[in-house]
Amino acid sequence: MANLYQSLELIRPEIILSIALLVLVTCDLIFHKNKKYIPYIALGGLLLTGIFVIANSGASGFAFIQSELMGKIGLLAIDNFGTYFKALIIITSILIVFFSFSSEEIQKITDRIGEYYALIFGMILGMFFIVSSVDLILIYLSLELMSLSSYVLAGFTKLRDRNSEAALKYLIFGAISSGLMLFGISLVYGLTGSTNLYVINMMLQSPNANLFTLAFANILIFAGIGYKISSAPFHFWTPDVYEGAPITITAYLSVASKAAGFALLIRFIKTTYVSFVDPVGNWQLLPVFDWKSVLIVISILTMTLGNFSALWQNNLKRMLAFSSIAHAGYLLLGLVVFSNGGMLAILIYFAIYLLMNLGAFLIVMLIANKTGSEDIDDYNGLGHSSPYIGIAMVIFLISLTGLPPTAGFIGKLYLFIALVDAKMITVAIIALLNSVVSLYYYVRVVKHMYLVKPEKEAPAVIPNLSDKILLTVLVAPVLLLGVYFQPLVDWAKSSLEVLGLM
Amino acid sequence: MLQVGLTHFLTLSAILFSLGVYGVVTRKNAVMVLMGIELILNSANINFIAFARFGNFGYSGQIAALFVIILAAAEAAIALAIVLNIYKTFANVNVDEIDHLKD
Amino acid sequence: MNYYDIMFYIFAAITLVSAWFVVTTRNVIYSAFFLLFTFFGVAGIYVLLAADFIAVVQIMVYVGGILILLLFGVMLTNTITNVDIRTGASNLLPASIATGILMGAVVSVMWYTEWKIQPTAAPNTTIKELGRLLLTDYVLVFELLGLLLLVALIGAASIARREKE
Amino acid sequence: MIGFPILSLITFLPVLGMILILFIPKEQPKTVKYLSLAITGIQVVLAIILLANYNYGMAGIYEEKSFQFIEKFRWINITGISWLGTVKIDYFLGLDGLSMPMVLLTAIISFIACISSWTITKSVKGFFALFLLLDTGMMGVFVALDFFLFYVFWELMLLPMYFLIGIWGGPRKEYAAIKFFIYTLFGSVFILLVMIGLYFSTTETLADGSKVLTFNLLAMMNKSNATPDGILSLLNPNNYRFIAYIALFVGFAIKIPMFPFHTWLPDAHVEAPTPISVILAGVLLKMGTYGILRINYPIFPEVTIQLMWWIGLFGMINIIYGALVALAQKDFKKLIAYSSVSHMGYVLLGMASLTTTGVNGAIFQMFNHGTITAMLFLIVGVVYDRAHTRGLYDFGGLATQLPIYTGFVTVAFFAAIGLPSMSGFVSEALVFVGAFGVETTRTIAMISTLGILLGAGYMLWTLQRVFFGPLNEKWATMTDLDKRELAMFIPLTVIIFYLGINPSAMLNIMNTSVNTLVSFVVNGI
Amino acid sequence: MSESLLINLSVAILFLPLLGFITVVILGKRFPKLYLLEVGIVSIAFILSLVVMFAKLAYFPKDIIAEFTWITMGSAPFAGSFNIDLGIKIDNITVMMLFVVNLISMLVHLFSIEYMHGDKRYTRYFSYLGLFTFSMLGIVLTHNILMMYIFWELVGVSSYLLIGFWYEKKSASDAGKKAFIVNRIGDIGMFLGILILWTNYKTFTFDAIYSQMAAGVMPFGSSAWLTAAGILIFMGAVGKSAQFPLHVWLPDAMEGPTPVSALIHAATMVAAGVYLVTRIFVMLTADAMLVIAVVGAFTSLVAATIALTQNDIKKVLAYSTVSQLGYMVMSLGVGAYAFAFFHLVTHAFFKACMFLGSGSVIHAMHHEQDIRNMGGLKKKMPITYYTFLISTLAISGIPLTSGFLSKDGILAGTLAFGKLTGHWLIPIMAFTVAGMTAFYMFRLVLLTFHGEPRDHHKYDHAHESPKLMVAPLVILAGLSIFIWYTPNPIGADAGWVLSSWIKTPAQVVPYNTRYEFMRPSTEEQKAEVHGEITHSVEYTETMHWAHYKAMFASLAVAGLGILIAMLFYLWKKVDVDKMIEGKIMNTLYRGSLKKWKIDELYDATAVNGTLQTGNGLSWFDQKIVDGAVNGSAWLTRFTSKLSGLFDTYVVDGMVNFTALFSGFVGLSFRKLQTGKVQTYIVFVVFGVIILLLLFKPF
Repeated sequence: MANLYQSLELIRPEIILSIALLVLVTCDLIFHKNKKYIPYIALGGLLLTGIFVIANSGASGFAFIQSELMGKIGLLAIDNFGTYFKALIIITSILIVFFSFSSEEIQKITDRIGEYYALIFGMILGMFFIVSSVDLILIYLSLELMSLSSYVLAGFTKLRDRNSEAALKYLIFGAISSGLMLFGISLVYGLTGSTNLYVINMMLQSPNANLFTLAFANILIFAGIGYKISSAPFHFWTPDVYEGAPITITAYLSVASKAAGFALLIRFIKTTYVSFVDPVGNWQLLPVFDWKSVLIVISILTMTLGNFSALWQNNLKRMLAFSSIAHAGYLLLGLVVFSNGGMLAILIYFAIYLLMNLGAFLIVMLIANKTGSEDIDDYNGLGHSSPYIGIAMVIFLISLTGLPPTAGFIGKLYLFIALVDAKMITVAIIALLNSVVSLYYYVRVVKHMYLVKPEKEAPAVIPNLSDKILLTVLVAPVLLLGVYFQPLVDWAKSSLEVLGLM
Repeated sequence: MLQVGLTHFLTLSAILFSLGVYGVVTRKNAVMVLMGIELILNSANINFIAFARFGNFGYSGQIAALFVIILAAAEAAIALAIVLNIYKTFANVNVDEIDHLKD
Repeated sequence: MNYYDIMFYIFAAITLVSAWFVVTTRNVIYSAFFLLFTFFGVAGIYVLLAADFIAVVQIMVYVGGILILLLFGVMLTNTITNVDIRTGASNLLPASIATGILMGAVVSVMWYTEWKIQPTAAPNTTIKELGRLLLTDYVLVFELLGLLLLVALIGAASIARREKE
Repeated sequence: MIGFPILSLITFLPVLGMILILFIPKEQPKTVKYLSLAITGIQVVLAIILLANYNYGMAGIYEEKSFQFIEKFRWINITGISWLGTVKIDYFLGLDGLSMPMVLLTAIISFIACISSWTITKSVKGFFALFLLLDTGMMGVFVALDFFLFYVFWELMLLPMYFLIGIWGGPRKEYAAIKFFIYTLFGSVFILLVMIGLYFSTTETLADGSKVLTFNLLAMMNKSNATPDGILSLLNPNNYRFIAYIALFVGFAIKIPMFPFHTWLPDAHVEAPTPISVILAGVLLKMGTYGILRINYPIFPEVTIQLMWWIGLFGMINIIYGALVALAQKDFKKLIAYSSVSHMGYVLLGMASLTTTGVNGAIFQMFNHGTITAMLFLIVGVVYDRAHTRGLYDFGGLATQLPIYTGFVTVAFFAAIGLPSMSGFVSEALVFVGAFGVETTRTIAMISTLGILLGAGYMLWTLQRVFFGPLNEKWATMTDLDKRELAMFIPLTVIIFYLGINPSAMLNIMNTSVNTLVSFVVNGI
Repeated sequence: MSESLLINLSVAILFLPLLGFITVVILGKRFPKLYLLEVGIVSIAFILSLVVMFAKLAYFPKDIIAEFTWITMGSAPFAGSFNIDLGIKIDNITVMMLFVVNLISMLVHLFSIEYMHGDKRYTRYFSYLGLFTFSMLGIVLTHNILMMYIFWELVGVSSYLLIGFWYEKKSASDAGKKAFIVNRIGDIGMFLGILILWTNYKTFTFDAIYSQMAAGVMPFGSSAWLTAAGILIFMGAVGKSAQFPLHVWLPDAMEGPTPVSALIHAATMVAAGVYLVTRIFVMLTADAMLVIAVVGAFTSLVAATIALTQNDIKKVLAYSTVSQLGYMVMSLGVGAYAFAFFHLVTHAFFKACMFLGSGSVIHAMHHEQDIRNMGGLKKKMPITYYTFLISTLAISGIPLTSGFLSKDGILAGTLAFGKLTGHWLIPIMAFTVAGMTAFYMFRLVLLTFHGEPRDHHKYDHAHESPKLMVAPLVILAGLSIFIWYTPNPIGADAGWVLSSWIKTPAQVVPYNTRYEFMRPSTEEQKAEVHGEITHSVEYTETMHWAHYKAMFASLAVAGLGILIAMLFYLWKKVDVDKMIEGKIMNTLYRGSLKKWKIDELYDATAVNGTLQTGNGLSWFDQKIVDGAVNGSAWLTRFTSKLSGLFDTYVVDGMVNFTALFSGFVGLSFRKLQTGKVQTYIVFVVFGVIILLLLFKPF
């Protein structure tokens, strides 16, 4: 039982989350007349979790060690890498709570706000486990926990047809993807006799004849992960669901669940398919499956598809959906380098992506609150009538494009540094040209906000004080990290450690 | 016919899996799509248990199957709730007619 | 051919034939009932694989829970007075091609892979061992599933509930 | 030397101004304008202080110790892990003979453009805020000595420029603005890539003796800093230096703009408001050639020598092609825009010669083109403000109606033609002297002299069409220059004549550096 | 008088007109009387130049040089340190030119006071004149070829401004533009020549270049380059001195005010080309000189043929100017350096006189320029008539005039050249031109001043011009008399101008590239110092031989020309109109009248060609170069459509195909509608399969 106690110590954030979830549900039932305080309870729970996540930084070790597996490998690997992503998820969640405060859509369903937060907590819990679990079964289950919550959340407001539609599409697409993944997991289990990534890794180190089966299983598993990070060709749900879901949830999906997906992908590949990491930081892949080529093709496909599809989108949410697909492509590039440098780039990029993407969604939300539309034509002239919103949006979009002096540039810089270091020049050029293409649709928004004359007087979207603060909280780091990014890089660098057996 | 062994079970699961995928892709009725998904999950479960049985992998396969079954129940609950919601808004549950969100 | 084999083929036939009807029949109600047979067939397979507890759970949860749920779903989403509760199919050709290739791949994978086979005697019962594992090695998953069910409950209730007008 | 960080001040002063402007209420456009004028004015003063303290004997180029007004401190310093080396970015500013003229030019042109912006009425606050941001970007490019810093400044200009063209521009402003933006970004991604490549090919020895990868431009020039396996390292036999050179060159060539990357320029110019055209032609175009001289030349000397002929050839094409196309234009501003293409060709030609005279001429031509073209665009602006048309055939006989204006026009046009006694002549002559003096570019130089003829052709034809002949009665009420406009024209005229008569005033500033640059490229020292 | 004083005076002469220009241009609008300042300044400059001339000629046999460093390049790699120096050189030619330029400039200023009276840009006009004077003096004074080029361009500008002075007239602004651009063509050649010199000698100073040449340093090591350099620099002269084929601008330049024509387009600026050739004379190889001689001769012939039939008084004078400039150039080409310069000076006076005279006539006739509308003006304007007549005699080469002296020398030179080299065509052309000159000049005089007035209205209002206009005529006519140059009316050799003022400089090019007659021929000559030998002994003898022959021959052809003119226009013995009805004569007449259609040829080829190229390239620029960009944008859009609507297009297409296929096999007629999620899933399945196929590990 000492083992269990140690394990519980390691998963304190998750425990806190679970307790907060239960408290939320209970409170929701008790105070069913007045639900004003529910969001604050949620916020409190998140902050507390956040504190424990921070407190957990530096902690490292396996939790829930299984007696079957030599008594030292467990279901969860707690390490700095996981903590980094958990921190990102918590930050996103806290911001989403604030988003929800000002979202008109969410304000309309105040009577169900308890359930709303309960589901969000379900998602967070799922993501936390995704981030640190090293057992395929647990991975699958926590993925499902996250998915089930998000299916409901996508259709949560039930205000418009598209809400329900988003939920249904998400559900069906998600179910089939996770079904494929589960089948893939079962094949891996058949090949290796285990669902634990470390054990699988050890099994794969010895000569193996069943490479085709392994490849098939890998692709099926990747279908499940790829759908979470919306990489091509598993991205088709993304635009529809993003457009249909409430904005807060869209923003949340685009950042948090993607973060979880990436953490999972990195941990899965690093733990399972890397034989060793050389002193320079390059990962030596096991010669059982050519992850590198697969990921190169997929990442190029993803970013190209995302960028080109985004070009003529008139719905801002939909455009940002395609943009998030494109960013998934860039992020995958960090992985295809298969080195610590590439991983560092992903970590940095993701933190920055969090800020700028959430910022863009926040502005879309604020504008939708006022105008009830996400159509680009309804943005005409908004830059002039609503200067603060306009400037902030420009900064976010420029950052998404990856131009200095915004943080987006730093993200791209580290990515390309990693690529050039690995001498993957062609890929780097394709990615760079992609970012030139992306400029076109990002600037198109700017154009509509500033350059196009509105047919009638553009409404002034004047954010209230709390929204202003929220915006500033997002804008300031996007600018500051653009000129002084050392803290972020230092933090990311200290989070590179993925728990290994050695 | 051969002595029934692992391959037989696996073939069964493979066909079940394919039928599940086929069902998901072709059925218009959302509930039937869900049935297809259940088939896929079942096929995976057969795999888990069969591998564990023949490969002497202990009980982890069965545990996995157990969890998947429970999960399937939860998923079915959520899915049907969403389908009901769809029915309320669209007055039908034909997946292919729910295509308002597109380019 | 021994009993074991015969039983296998019977269960396999039940499973596959009914599964075939599940995905091809046009009547939703029929489909649901064929699914029932499929679940039974799979449960039988589980028994053959010495997974008695799982088989029981399969029947209890799937037949007793999921299938009823699905039937409710069918009923609630089709007006009872509406006799025609048939449904159409879409994407027949691409679906056939895709699933055809997929099935080819899966089946060939299943056949040509050198799976690890270590013959062992079937245990008498698995309940005890499963119970032990659920509360030791897999306690975390077990608890997590509890939360998952809670969340699913909340989610399902939240979304299916009729709104106050 | 000067006791305060003058380069930082001159660079970031406009940002300060921008922040101040954001706090000025919208209802006080005058305050905004005067504040901007003051900021740019102080910039001019600072530039003059720089000039006054400038040591003419210090070369710069590749040696840190012979740069002047250096400001250097560690900006980003990420230490501690072996696998990515130390990510080290310096905040490193300095001046030498290459940058000093450009700093002067930027200060002067910004000031003049600020005066020219007085007529802006639409969201004044936004205009000047962006204008000042642009100013910082331009100044920064010319003083930065760290590639990373350089790149940040380089990109910093894009967005303000986009808005300045896009919001305050002409009828097709959106098209022009996005074209400018996409085009330049396309170029700069290549620069980015080469920058990263160079980063991996250069180490710098720190004070404690450890070697780290670096973005320091000066370190990149030193061959002994090359890493053994960097993709752009000379020590690596399979390096990509040639391709990188071309990529970098293309990145800069788009800004110049060099044929065939020039097509954004006419559109951008035609649509941009006058002050922005002035900035664009006066300063922005110079960044391309400045970048080539500052980065391509000393970092890739062996490729430079290899490609001399090609650079010269493109210079020649620019000269002649730009002039011929200018001849065909019916829009005043477009004509001036193409004349810029032609004139920047001289810069390329001079650079291609790799001689003291040629490179001196090139840099001098950069400065002169900056002042002369600024004046030309101001001229177009004056007539456009009054007539709201720029068709060359819509005018006629303005000389009678606007004699003072016509006087300045004549000066500017003849300066553009390269009339002796005006600055353009000296630089063009030096370019030709340099290019002719080298076997490689001799024929090119000879053919390029056609540009002198064609230049006279389109300029005088324009003069005739717009200003001579009977007065078009439509413009009989047009007024001559007012005091504000005189304030823009007189300083430029004075500069043009002063440098035409006493070119040494400018040439001496750059001479030492140019000599060092040329010998560094050719001899490696 | 010290050297430095001389230098200071020269510099003052140079910059005084500039001072006037700047002052008048800036303040002229406010103070209209300021033109007087300009006139005063030019007068002072003239006086100073008179002083400088006599001081130099009398007291300073050696050339005086003053220079300063304009640009220094530091110690340039490979080239060592080098500087660009500017400075002035005062030698005999310079001071004489100073005198000529300042004198004519002053006279034209005086003339213009009346002539331009009432013009709305009166002061501006004088400021331009000042600018021109400054630029012209710069050419004269410079000691290096760069500065020559600089002022070369500046005179071009002032000429441009003055030709287009009445810019409201399209023809005037056209003419100005044409003058500038045509000149630029020549300037490019000159510039290239300068580049050759600089590249090889790293200096622009004439003396420094020549001393290196004399030491045997050839451009790029070959004398061919030397020839090229000479011809290229000569191209500058071709432009400025309106030599064929760049002569077309000068007649058009008559659109400017007539005093301007007198100053710039007759006396001074156009002579700058000749002056330039005198400056580079020493570095001309035999080949280059032959080219120059041929160009000059041909120019003089073409221009003379055109002048025969022109009816505009100024046009006749313009072509006569071209013709005479051709004479001078030819003269330099044949080695008769001294006579060329001499002719430059004499021509400046009598041609200026003629132009001012024509100005006087035009003034009197209220801007009538067509000689067919004149006639009989002799009575109304006697002074104008007589001064004009004296000048005409001078240009025709009648003894006792200055023209006789200089022209005779040139003819003798061509004759000697023909004899020594066998190029007889040149003397033949030269004598033909001499005859033609006499003819057309007398035609002009007779039609203008003699006979019956043809436009009585204008004739009645005609009157002698005011004194301020007549005085310059008298002065210039006076200077067309032989006595100012030599005591001997039939031979100038003994006169002070030729014997002591103008000295032919010795060639610096290697012997083997010189004309044979410009090398030392006897042992004695060879023994002399290298730089002193200008011509061989044979040449001196041949010149002597040619002197009288040329004189008589020229008198004969001139007399013939005058006689024919009398027959045609005074005595009317021959009906000209009838004569030109003949087929051949008509063709020739029309050809001459239409200036051999050279302008039209240029317009059709060079001008139009350039403009069309420009248009074509502009189209190319918009459609192709930019089109490539837009094309890729289009492609991008296309791709985006393709991928953006991937779901609908491709997947739909697949489904439609399915529908067709289904119909084909007759399985289902059900109307297929895409359930989107399911098509997505189809795609996912295909994606999995494709990935598997792509990356299968065998």
